[in-house]
Amino acid sequence: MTATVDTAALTAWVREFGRLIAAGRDLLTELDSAIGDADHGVNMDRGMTAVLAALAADPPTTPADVLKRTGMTLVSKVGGASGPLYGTAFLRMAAAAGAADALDAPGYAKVLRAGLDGVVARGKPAAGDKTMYDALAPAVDALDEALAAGRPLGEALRAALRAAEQGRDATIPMVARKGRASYLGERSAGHQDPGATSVTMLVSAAATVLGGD
Amino acid sequence: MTATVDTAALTAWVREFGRLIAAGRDLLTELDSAIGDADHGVNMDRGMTAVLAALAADPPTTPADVLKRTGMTLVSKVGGASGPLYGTAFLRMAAAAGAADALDAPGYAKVLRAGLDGVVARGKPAAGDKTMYDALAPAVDALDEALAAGRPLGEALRAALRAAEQGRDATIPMVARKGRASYLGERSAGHQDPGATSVTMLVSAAATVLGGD
Amino acid sequence: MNQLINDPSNVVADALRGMADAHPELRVDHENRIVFRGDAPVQGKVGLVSGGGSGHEPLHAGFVGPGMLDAACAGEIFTSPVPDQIMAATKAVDGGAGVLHIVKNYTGDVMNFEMAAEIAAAETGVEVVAVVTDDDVAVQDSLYTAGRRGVGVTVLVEKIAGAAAGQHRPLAEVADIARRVNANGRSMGVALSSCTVPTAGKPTFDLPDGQMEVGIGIHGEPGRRRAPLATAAEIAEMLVGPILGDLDFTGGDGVIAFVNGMGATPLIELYVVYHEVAAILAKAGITVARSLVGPYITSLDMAGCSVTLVKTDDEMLRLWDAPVRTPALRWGA
Amino acid sequence: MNQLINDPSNVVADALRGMADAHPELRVDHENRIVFRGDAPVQGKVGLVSGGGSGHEPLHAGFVGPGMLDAACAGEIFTSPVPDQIMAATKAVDGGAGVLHIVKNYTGDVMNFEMAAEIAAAETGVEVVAVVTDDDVAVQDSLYTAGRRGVGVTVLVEKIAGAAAGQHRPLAEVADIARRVNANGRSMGVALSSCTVPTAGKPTFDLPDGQMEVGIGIHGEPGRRRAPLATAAEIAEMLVGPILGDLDFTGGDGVIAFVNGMGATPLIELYVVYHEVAAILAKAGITVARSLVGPYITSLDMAGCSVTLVKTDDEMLRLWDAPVRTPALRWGA
Ligand SMILES: Nc1ncnc2c1ncn2[C@@H]1O[C@H](COP(=O)(O)OP(=O)(O)O)[C@@H](O)[C@H]1O
Ligand SMILES: Nc1ncnc2c1ncn2[C@@H]1O[C@H](COP(=O)(O)OP(=O)(O)O)[C@@H](O)[C@H]1O
Ligand SMILES: [Mg+2]
Ligand SMILES: [Mg+2]
Ligand SMILES: [Mg+2]
Ligand SMILES: [Mg+2]
Repeated sequence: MTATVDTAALTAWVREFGRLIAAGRDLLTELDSAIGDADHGVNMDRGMTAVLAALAADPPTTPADVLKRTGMTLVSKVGGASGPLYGTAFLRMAAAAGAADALDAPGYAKVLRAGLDGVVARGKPAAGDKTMYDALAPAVDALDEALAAGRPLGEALRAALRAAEQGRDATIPMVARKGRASYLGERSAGHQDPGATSVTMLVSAAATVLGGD
Repeated sequence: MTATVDTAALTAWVREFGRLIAAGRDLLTELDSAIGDADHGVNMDRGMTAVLAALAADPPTTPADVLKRTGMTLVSKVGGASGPLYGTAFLRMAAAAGAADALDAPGYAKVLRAGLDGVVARGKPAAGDKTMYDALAPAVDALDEALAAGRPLGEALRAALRAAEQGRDATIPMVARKGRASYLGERSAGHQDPGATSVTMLVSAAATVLGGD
Repeated sequence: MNQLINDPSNVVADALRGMADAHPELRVDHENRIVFRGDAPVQGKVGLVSGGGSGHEPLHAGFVGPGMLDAACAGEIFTSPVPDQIMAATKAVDGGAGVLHIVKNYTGDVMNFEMAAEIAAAETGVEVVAVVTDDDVAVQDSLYTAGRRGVGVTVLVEKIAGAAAGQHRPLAEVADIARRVNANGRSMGVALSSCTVPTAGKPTFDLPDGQMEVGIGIHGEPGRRRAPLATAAEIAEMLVGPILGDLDFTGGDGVIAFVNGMGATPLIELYVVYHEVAAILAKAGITVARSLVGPYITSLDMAGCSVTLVKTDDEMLRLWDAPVRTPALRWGA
Repeated sequence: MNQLINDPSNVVADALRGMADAHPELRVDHENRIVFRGDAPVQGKVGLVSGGGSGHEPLHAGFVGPGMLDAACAGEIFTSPVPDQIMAATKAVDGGAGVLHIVKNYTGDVMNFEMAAEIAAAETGVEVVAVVTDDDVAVQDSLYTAGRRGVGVTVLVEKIAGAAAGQHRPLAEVADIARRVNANGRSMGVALSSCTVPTAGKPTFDLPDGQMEVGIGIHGEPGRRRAPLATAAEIAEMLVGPILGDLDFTGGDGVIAFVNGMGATPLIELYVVYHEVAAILAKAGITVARSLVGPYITSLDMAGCSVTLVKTDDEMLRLWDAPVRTPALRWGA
């Protein structure tokens, strides 16, 4: 039985992501205080608040519409590193969603990988650079793997979440090579990356909202 | 038996004053922090250190010489309100000492009153304005009174010191009308005046050094 | 508080060395702690001498140069300069047209400038006129007190009188204009932190987060009252209200509106305050003819700001606009 | 930390209102948070657009005006502006000769300016060249990292490129000069206190009295290392040493020496530091051709300073000396 991710489901995913960001705003800013400039929570919350308002004001009609408007709003409201990164990710997801009315599980996985590719295209992160990539890449890989092994979407998303969480936690000992944290050199070790933390919320939102098999 | 205050005695007086100022430097600055600008101890200590160095480098030969050089050095080293006030006081004392080789008790009292007049001429303080005047004026009055009553100089100086101390303590509840403390209005009440405190040290130095009847 | 200094007792001397290094167009007399414009004395021009305690930078040395001061005497931190310095400066800038002393109204400053003028008159015959600034409305004026403090208006007096002197006007006229600026100027300030006098080594007063001192001067002294920290809009009201209550600023040729930083307040906050001040003035029907925003008369590392308004006339505005070339105020040159 | 603000989330908008009030010669687009020179676009002149997170005032909006920038885009505090803003500014300042983007090297700034340039190229055909500043020697440069931060040199790039654009030189030439200034510039900074991002409401890091952070940037981030507070002379060594170790500053036409305040450090301390910097340069046989002392690229209410040196040639000096008329940098006009 293939789960169907339609416009409503994607909207719910984005809304749940916004909720997690709002709830985690202070945590994200706190993490960014240690190795960045104390604004990641504020940035993401400003952006997601605008996204939710935009989606509520004028409900989207296709999956691509949800994703494109989320990306455009993030690009024009967030700024900083996370604005172009999340923005590009959602815009690439929208392109991957194409004209479909709904996505099946592999389709959703392809969309998420397109998002990851967007992050890579925009930020050129490599594994171990201590960025959002270190949580998102393992999550996307785990999702593909679980689906390839025939697992249903919900189970696959829970595996993706576990991978994201492990990737996020693995950023703690890393010495940053990208983003502001890289300026700290060795002093960046011992702190969890803010972007890896927020992107884990994105995966978590998917597991919660799209994971009811 | 009339005590004789000669060049050496006056020099000793000024040196003892310098010692008390150095020892009280932090106290004076502390008092000035509460109702002024946190520099009275530093100002007076800078000035008196220069005075002692000048007197040591080239020992004065007459009472007027001690007083004049003390006054000139204070004028050119202290600045602020206390520089012109103490400087003018000592310069007026020098003028009152005239050409005498030594002062008798009434002569010394006249010199001290000339100093008080100098403070009045320069700063126009009135009683109760919460300034050095409120300690120095009662001290000079007490000195005159005790000498008029036939007391020896040492006893008279101890009476003067008690009057200075009472005058100094009496500045605590006063609302300042002169100097920086006046800017605080009612908030100046409850704090002891720094200048009244340092001028009490001047009288104390006299009681210690010139008071051995 | 951490400070960027060497020995606390050498801060003034060290900073003057830095000024000499950074501004070769000035001449610094390190012995007397005087900053001169390089070409002083200017023959036929009234010489302008100001000075005061250090710790208010750029006041006064940062305002030395063509179109403003001829010399600034630097006292110790928050301690007025001594008569020797003032006399030396006075003699050195006299170009035959006399010398104007611009003195902030503090007992120490007034007495030291007074003694210098007395000695200068007796010893040299240089004609000296002193103008005392006293614009701080936080202090009640009275015959029986030390009177109001000289604060923000001093910067504007130095600029405008400097321009008048630059036109080679006679001493009496330059002094008149200086007095007119002062008479038409009012200020009030607020502190959001204390400052630390280097030789004292700790803050002059304790100010907990969430509290502020209203009605401060420029020497780290506490203000007239302590109050809970307010918004920029409320603070602007607290500062501008008493100023407008003390003098009618409507009419004339508008005001110069000056929002000054106390030393540790960043420019972004000063602009936030400026907007609130401008809004209050607009509501009160007062035209802003010119503005100035920045830290120009400071109190070491104190956080806070002051507002100064000067009611102008056409002549004052022309003198304000005249070219000036100093380290801290420069235009048209 | 007490701050002079209204609502923490409105600081940028409020400060832009204050800038508009105080500087009628500028035009402020409040919707897009862009400060323009009043007469933009200037036909036939390359348009200069910069921008970045707010909290660095006067950078960048304080440098808008004849002889420097045509527009500055203000992001949120410490957050780069978004592509929409940058595109709007780019279109509005294009006078037919193309537009130069001056971008400080931070991931966020670089990516947002990049996206803006991509969209501008696709949508409008305005020719855009970006120059990225990266002068901070505290950060090790490497192909595999984000590279060095853009800090103090940005001010000098904006001034010198602005003068070149003012002479109506072609875009490629203006961009070349901007790159030359950056390539010849090196900086390093120290923090004596943290700063407080208004929306965060508390200091970004804890720095006890008697400690400092060496090798900081301009976003309140901790430095490369913490060290016991040192004297101004020692700190000058710590900052100038790595700068001189990274580039040979001898010869040429001397350097521009820039001692910058981080926002809460008073001018008197900056001059103390400047003297120490000048002494080190003299000892190293490096001639100071020009100097700049003051808070020009700040980090909110952080205490501390940075030193920037730029090795100059005759052309750079002539462009540096050219008239400039902006709120924060003004001479000859
Ligand atoms: N080059 C990059 N590639 C991928 N992610 C990056 C890159 N640079 C930064 N990031 C992510 O962005 C996060 C910081 O975002 P944010 O604080 O909003 O922006 P800024 O650093 O501009 O203040 C970091 O924690 C990191 O995960
Ligand atoms: N007009 C005055 N007459 C007499 N004494 C005064 C007057 N003004 C100030 N003082 C004295 O000077 C003291 C302050 O001296 P000081 O702190 O050295 O100078 P400043 O106030 O310039 O910093 C006050 O405590 C007060 O006793
Ligand atoms: Mg950040
Ligand atoms: Mg004092
Ligand atoms: Mg003093
Ligand atoms: Mg940021």
